[in-house]
Amino acid sequence: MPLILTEEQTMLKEAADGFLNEHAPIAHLRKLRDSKDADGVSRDLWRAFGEMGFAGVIIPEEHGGSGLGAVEAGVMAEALGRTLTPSPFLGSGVLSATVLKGGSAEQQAAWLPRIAAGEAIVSLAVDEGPKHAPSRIATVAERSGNGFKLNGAKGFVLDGHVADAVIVAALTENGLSLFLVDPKTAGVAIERTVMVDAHNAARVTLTDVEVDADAVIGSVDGGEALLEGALNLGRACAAASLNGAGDQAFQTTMAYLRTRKQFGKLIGEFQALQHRSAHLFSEIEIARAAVMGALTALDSDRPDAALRVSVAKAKAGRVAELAVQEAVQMHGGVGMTDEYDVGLFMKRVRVLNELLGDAGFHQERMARAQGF
Amino acid sequence: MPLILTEEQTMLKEAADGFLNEHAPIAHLRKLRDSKDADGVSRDLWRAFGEMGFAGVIIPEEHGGSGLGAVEAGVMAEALGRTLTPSPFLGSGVLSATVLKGGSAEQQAAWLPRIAAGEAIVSLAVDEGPKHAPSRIATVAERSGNGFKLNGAKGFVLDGHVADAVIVAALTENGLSLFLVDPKTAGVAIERTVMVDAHNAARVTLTDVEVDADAVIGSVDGGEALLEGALNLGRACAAASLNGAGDQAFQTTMAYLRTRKQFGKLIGEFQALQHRSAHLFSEIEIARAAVMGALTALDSDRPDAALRVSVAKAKAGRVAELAVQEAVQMHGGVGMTDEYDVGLFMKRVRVLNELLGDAGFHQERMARAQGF
Amino acid sequence: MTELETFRAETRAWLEANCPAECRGPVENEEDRVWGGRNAVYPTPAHKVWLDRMGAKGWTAPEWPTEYGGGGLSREQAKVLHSEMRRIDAQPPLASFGVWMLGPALLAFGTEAQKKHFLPEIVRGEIRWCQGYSEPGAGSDLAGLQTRAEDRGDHWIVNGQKVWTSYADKADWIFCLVRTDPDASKHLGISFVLIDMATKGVSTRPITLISGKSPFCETFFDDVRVEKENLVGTLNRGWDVAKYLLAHERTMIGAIGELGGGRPLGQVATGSIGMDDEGRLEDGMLRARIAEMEIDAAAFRLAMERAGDQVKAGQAHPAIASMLKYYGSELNKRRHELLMAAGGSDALEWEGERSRGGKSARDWLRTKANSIEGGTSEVQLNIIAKHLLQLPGA
Amino acid sequence: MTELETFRAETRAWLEANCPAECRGPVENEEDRVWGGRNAVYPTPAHKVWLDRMGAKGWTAPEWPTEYGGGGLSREQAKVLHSEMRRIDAQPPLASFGVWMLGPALLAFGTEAQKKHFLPEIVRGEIRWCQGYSEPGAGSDLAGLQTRAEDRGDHWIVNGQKVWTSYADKADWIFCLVRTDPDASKHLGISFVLIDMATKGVSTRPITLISGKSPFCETFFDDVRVEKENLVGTLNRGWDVAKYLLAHERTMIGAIGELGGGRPLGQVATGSIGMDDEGRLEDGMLRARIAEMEIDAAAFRLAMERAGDQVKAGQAHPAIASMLKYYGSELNKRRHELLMAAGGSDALEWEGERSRGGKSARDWLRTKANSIEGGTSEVQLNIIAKHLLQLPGA
Repeated sequence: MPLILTEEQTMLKEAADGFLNEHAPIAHLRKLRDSKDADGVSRDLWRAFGEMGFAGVIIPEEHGGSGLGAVEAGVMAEALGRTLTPSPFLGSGVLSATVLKGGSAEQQAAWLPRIAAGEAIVSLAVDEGPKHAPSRIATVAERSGNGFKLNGAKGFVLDGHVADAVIVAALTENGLSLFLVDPKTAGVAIERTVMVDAHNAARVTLTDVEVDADAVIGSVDGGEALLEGALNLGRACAAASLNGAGDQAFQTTMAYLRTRKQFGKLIGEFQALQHRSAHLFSEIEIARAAVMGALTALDSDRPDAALRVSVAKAKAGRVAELAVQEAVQMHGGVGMTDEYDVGLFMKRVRVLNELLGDAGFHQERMARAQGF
Repeated sequence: MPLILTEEQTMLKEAADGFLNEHAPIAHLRKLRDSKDADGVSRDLWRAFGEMGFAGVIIPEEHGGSGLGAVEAGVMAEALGRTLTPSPFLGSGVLSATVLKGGSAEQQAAWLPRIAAGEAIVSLAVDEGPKHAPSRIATVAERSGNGFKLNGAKGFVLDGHVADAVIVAALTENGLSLFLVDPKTAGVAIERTVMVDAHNAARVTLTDVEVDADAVIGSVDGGEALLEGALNLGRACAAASLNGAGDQAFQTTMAYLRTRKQFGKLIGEFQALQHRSAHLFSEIEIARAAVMGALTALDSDRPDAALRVSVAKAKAGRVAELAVQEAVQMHGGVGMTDEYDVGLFMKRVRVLNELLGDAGFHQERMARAQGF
Repeated sequence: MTELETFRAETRAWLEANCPAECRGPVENEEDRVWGGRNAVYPTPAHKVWLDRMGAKGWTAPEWPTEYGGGGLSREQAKVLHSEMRRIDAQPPLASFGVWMLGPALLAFGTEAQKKHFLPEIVRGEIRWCQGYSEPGAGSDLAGLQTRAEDRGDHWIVNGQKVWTSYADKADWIFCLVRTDPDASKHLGISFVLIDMATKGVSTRPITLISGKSPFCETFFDDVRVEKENLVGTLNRGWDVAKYLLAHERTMIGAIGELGGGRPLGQVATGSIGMDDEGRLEDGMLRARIAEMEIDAAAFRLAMERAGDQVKAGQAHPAIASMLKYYGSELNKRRHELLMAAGGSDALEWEGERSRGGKSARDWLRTKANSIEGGTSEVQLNIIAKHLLQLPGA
Repeated sequence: MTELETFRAETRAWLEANCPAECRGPVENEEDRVWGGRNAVYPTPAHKVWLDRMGAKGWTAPEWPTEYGGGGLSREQAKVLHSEMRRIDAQPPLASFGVWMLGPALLAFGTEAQKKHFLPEIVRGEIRWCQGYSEPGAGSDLAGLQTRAEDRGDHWIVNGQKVWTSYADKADWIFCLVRTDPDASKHLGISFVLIDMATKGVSTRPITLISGKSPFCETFFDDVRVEKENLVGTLNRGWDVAKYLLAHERTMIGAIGELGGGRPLGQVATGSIGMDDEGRLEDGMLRARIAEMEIDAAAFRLAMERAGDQVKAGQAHPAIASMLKYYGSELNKRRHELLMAAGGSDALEWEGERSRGGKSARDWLRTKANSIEGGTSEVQLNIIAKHLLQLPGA
């Protein structure tokens, strides 16, 4: 599979960029943030996403989605990275939708069409400590009656405070299982955590939460592979968002360098800044290739897909970090003001970096995979 | 203790620089190298070092030395780094002399005056694998008759092939012990290893080597502290040499930038090179402070002396590495030729970096010391 | 007993007797600092007592001459005073740009009248100052200054805008640079003047930073009348005064890397992430980055110490301050990047008690200004290339 | 069977029948490459047979026209040939600057007579070429070229010196840039000429690199007569020809990062340093650095692949080659720094069998030239800033 977009994918990209620039540019994020919107996300926009076919990009056509693949999901994620738009896309449209595609016919029919339509928000609750660590889940689901009783605490749950359902990863007798939990169930406590990037996450506490046996997605004890598949697509999409945010911050900075004068010169004339910019450009190009490498590998089920995902997430993360640092520094004082957008990119990149494993997490996977 | 040289120390520095520039400039190294000198080191120069009081800088006056401290040893090591002079100073004058200062009166009387006079070369054999790892010594000394029988293999033994005596670190029943071994003893095999920097090291193999009980320096099983003390002074001096070599490569490069023209401009006018140079200058200044911090800490027996030594060796190593890389790159093609000196600095810095623990080794010590 | 020992004994006794209990121990919050001024705010009434007592002795500016309200102490006596204050953990009675910045400049460049008028008020904390150098469109480049002072005989009429004026919304007076000769080029034609913030036509607007609320403001001058007696130094040579102050400010900010302080980063990380069986941070990749940073941080602290030793020995090159500013700023930014990694998703919270109002994230974002304020890292590198490396055209 | 399938079958059969056993399997040493030329050296007699057979078919330059001795294959057929050669592990019959560099330039700029004369000899490996661009004092800056060709009617007299002429001591002819108009400035006034190395007045001297012996030479021209028929392209427009070749060379060297090859670095390190109980490299600090580098290396390989896809799709910006050259060179240098750290003191040996003649150290030092030859990293960054970022004055 070539590492460039097909014509159809390019059209999707243009549609997504066009839609977001018109309906949810950075001003949209600022408005939600500054009005202290309780949800932190616009349900109208999410429904519009459904109408455009964006919300269900990876959901099969029979469930009302577009039936497309990882590359198309990455295209959407990159576009969302450019405009910094808060959206349930990554949490519901990618992570939870992927998990649900491994669920029963009833589960799929109940949720996938509503996600595709932008009507439902479904959150995936995995992490428990401050660092992404799906191999160290401590939340427990004990057999209880003809169902299960869940106990544990989850954090960094995307859109958890506005979720219509929460998928909880918990330990069962001989492995990991995934449970579809109604947030209104007794024993579920959800607290929104206002994040530095003004995007949405929550902490979810489960105290003796009773669920029926049919709340299990996939098989009991068999949730790990399903979860890992969803996480890998989510990581690749987070990497695409990092590329989008990093590149947008870079483009903004290049425009500034071409027009801003200091010491009687355009600052873009200073060779030290030229070389730093050229280096950063190179890094961004490399990161872009890494993300395309991961997305195409997922679409073609390559055996090295998981490794490529780690390459993409680690590389895109470090590069976007450099991009936003250079953006603020090259803008100088105004880059430090809330009024300018570059700081918002810095904040978003920080959150995306932490999400689903930071560069260190993925370097660790690389080292293990290469046997050292 | 202030982190700058006293007047006396400045005089020593000027004497050392003056002597080396006159009697052992880089041409001296080239001559030994290109003539494929079997020793790879000049015994005449070593004797001259003795006459100047350089060889015995840390050896007590009652044994014919100058009775000075770590700072003065560092001054010498830095000077040797600037001129890239092959010399038994680090191996004999610092490492072995420090070990021997913990030996019996007879051992001290037998060896210290000869080292101070530049007459004897005594090597310290510690490492066995390709990385510095004094905690993983496998060479064994078994009790045998009224002495010991040594078996093992050592590498990276400074001046081992021209040594009049070799101090061998070996495991005894309950700890580490240090043995003074005559290289002519049966079972000792020494092979010179020609190194990339044309300085001197050897591999030493010990097969059933019999030594008397009085070959032990310090107490049986009690060698570790003595060895660690010697290694720490050696590391600080290696760091000083790294500073000398790195700074000399930097100065050479700055002179080149001020005079060499390309694209119709002095290359020093290019701002990208100016900023890289200014950054490197800052790093060199920081490394210099780190080395002075280590040397003064050793002289005043500060409890954090070992940690400061690690800071110095790690920092000076990384900085010198950057300095020689920039030196070759900024010189362009001519920097790649054997004819120019910058390549010799790159080679020497590589060896000094590996010697007595590279930056990674010392970062590890830092992490352990800070409990993480 | 030497004279200095006598001084120490007397100082110790006086501090014991006069420093209220409320004014001992660390200053917990930025808001608990006492800045003085017309609208002074004190965390407790005791803090006002403490300021008044110290101000009366001139010990808020211990080395200034007594004739201008200062303490008249020698360098050695001032050190004794500080060490004795540290001994009982006494809080600084006054935080003041007047003491730190303007005062030294007035002592060097001011008229006798200016010194007599302003310095005693500064010492007693009765007047609070802010600084007006930067302008929109002229960040590190003061030569591009646009704020104009039009000559009207005995006074000027000032028009223009300043930015990054810390605490301008709370200050009583501003010391600032204005263009007095519009035809002169570059650094010439600029003068250093003092302006009462209560003058008609002066207004301020606070700046929100990416890290949240900030002490910084924009300050606007709209036909503001300034008496000529408020010129400091020579007309059109304000640059000399400003340089004097800037050198001072750069060294202050350079120390940031050292002050970063708090718990060692490795311990923050193990607390948050956990350790393996051998007592190593569970995240090996982060561990390596922290260890590398800590090596640099330890080396930088030694470099700060060494620079101090060089100053004492009269061996310091003034541009070394630029090197320390550059290195300290970059180091502190790196440190906070690693702190964010160590804190993980907990450190990403922006509000609420658990995160103490998003302290980790706000501190992290705030450090990004280290390499911009007080001369950008790029300006420092230019200075090093020119003054320490003598590179051509630098 | 399609036409291409038929071609594949025939090619397979021909290769099976004609590629000697000695010429299958990897080329172990640089010295075992066949460069051809008047004084050709072959590792085995079979290698001469292999070259002659391939040369006769024109398959040493498969896509060149048959009228100039080439194979006359289409792009698709040439791919088939390469894949079939790979299938049986056939060694390249010929290594040749004539095929890689001069040939394409002659096809684009040469006269019919030049093509007829030189190309068939190149295809058959009868003539070995070297390249003379760089001069002392004009490394990346070809505009500063000093070698002068004086017009003497039907010929020129050339005087000057070239440097970094690879294998000049072994080459039969040199293609090089000479100044034909001393008054023209910059890139004008330079011509591209072909010179027989056997001409009186041509001499060479090998250059020793920091890594040891090298194929590079200095080449001296002392009143060397060059016939005018040996001018390639337009007089005084040699720069156009050179640019055409340089673009080619840059892409070649950019691939170095990818070709670095050999065992994965992590495995070299565990082999040399050992593993802990959990199968991790014993040296955690080095482990982190290697993992970070391997992430970059994997991403870079994908970027190379992506650039190829862009070329195929007609979406490639020519300056992307500069980006790949820059990144690949720096990556390869970093890789070898880590290889040295992984090898420890063993990798520091310079002679002797154990270290295979100091292979690790020499390879490491040799990589330092990656970012200098074929346009320095600084030149690549300038190109990116100008052509891809449109920064002012770049």
